Amino acid sequence: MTRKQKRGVFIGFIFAAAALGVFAVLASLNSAIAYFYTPSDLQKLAKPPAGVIRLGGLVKQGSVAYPGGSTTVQFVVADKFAQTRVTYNGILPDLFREGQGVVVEGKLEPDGSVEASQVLAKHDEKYMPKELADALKKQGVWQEKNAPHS
Amino acid sequence: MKTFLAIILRDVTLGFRAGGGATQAAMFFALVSLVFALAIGPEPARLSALAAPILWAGALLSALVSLDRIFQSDYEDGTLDVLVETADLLELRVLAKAAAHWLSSLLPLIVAVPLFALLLNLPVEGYWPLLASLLVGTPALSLIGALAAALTLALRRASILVSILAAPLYAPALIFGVGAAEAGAAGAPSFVPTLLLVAASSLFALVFAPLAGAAAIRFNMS
Amino acid sequence: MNAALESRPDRQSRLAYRASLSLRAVSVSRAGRRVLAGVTFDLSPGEAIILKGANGSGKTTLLRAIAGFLPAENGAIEVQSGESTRSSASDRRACIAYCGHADAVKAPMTVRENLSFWARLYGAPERRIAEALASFALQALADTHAGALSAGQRRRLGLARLVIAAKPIWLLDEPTSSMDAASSARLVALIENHRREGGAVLIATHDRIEIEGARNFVLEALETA
Amino acid sequence: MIADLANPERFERFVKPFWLTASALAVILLALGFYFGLFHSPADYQQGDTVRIMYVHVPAAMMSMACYTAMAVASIVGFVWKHPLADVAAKASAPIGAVFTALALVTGSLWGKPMWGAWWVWDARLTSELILFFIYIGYIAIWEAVDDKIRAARLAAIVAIVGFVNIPIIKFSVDWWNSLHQGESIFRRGGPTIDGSMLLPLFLMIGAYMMVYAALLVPAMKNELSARRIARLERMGGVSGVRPE
Repeated sequence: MTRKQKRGVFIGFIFAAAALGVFAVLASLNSAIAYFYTPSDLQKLAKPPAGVIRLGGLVKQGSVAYPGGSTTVQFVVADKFAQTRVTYNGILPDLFREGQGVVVEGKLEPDGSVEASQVLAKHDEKYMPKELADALKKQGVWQEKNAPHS
Repeated sequence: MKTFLAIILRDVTLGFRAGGGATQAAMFFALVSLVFALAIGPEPARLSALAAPILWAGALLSALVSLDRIFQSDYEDGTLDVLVETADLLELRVLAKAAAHWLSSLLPLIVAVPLFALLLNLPVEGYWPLLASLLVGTPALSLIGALAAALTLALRRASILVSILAAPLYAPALIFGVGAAEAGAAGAPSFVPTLLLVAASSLFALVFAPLAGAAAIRFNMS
Repeated sequence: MNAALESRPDRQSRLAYRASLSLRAVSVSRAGRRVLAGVTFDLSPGEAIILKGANGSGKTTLLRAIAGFLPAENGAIEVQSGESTRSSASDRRACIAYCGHADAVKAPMTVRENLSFWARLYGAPERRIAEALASFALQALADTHAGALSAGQRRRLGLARLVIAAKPIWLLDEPTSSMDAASSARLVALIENHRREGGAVLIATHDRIEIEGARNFVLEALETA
Repeated sequence: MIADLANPERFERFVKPFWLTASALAVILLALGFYFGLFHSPADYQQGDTVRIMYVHVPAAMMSMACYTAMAVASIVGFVWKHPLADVAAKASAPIGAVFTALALVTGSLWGKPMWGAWWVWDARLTSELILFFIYIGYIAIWEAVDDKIRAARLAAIVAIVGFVNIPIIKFSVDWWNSLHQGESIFRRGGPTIDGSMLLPLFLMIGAYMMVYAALLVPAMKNELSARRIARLERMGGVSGVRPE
């Protein structure tokens, strides 16, 4: 092969590799590679993962409870199709509240609930003065759109 | 193609001869795994959860410590002059050197992975996903490493700089590699897509490492 | 060209083609400082030039610039072979064999393994390995690890690459360093043979080297600053 | 004309008006930005006063990527056209960009603790921004390690160009992966999701950071140009020519 032919083949090879790489990225983006599992993901797992997992979803309205008045808090993390119970003993972040997105880190118990070692609140990209939010709520045009950004 | 194979063959041969360092990379890998296991303690559940990340990190560190071998000795003894002089495409020479590094430093270590996985108590379901992610992802380590080595080949005591340059670019292969190994072990549906991202890391490295590495060598030879 | 080479059995015609080198007002900089300026000379087939000059005068820089490892800032470095003029670094290399300070010898490999690796790189036929061994009397050492060679023997092995490369223009940087008289004589004989075949040689050296009809050049500081 | 600017004095004379303007604007915008950000903007309906960290954090994160982009573009110019001014601009951008990156990471961390409940999480946005910081370090390190400044410029340019792949990853990480970090809130389809009263201090601070970059870049470039000239003068050795003996 002359040098020119070699260069041609090499450039073709480079483009093929790049195209394959882009294809691999696009193919993988179709299915979410998450920082966390959603409750439905957990249900779909063939085998419960060992060790620490992350679970993301919304804190179900009315599910937060402090059994025995202790610092231990129980709540339910839900997505559209499934929900998971979470137990946590520790300090909750400021943004934690019902209806808010959270990411919970902890161990999956045999009964399907999660024993959390850390609770992270997910903030959405909405920034609004408190007064405005209150006013909107009063006028009834407020919409709960705090679902985690997907 | 014949010269391409000749370079790989020579480098692999040199790697396995006395003082070649291929065995050193494997021993370093064993050492890293052992140190992690000792530090984490004997509790089987903790070890088995961390087995895949430890082995991936071990592979990455073994790659890092063996990088300065890729071009340094050829530069010092003048072989690189000959390699450049006879090259129709310097990019292919870089590719050959990276391939040789993978074959002599990383492949033996991947072969040894099942043994260390056993010592670290990796669950049986985790073996194939871990091996698959290592096979698909470690070429990125050699390719990016060859680029970092090419950038620093004219510097004495460059081994730390090589690591500083290579390590940030290793992040995707490591993150997705461990992710794929763990997803596979858990039987999660994200196994294949994550493995595709590992493959993408290697493929993109295959695109830019030879080009950038050849440019770096040209500048370093002048 | 390679085919033509293979078809000729006689050892005399190792060289498949001739080439001449010409430098026109070449200047070269390293690390932002101009090292060489206005270098002009020709090297025709059959010729030899011995280049002298103090340490740091730029002998190695000039040789590496001609070999295409570092770019000429100004001027033209051209290799003329047959009808074609080669001015780019990569085109020039097809006609040039460069032996630098370092021998390019791998210590863990035997002498023969070193030679056969080069033969692969240069696309040279197997028989040239034997020729290379013979030209520097290395036959007895063929299966010795290069790491066990003395400095002079290593140098000989390094220069045996010239026989393998079979390029018309040789650029030799301090070829006789750490060589004994007999080895130097062998090198001179090799150079003479190369010139008879139509090859050209440019040698940068401090040592005395007796080459018949060689032109002597000196690299020295220019007056103008 | 452009080549002449590689001379430090001429460079200084030429850019002085720009530098003075940028410095003055930086001071004014920073003062205004802090005033509005701290005293004259509302607390967020969810984050309360912690939202004010955004006015330091978001511009720092933007500039960490903008500096890198400037550095990569200058590197390409220096690589292709071999112009010393481009090399110097790329080199001078790196430490500024690294500081912006560190600032973004630190302020993000300060915000993350009360809001998310963690100083640091390994999600895609945070990880890729941290990698950006290490790429800056690598870039600076190779400049430090190579003595020959021309060669250093070419090698560092390779690092900068290869490392640029990280920039789109940072930018789109929140869209591609389920990250803990919130999504894009300014440059998004359908307009910003930030209330106007908060956008004003944010934009003031973004402008201020840009001016800070310009104001720091110019003296850094001038220093580098002078250092190069001194190095060149020190190295003034003989120029050799060839003559027949």
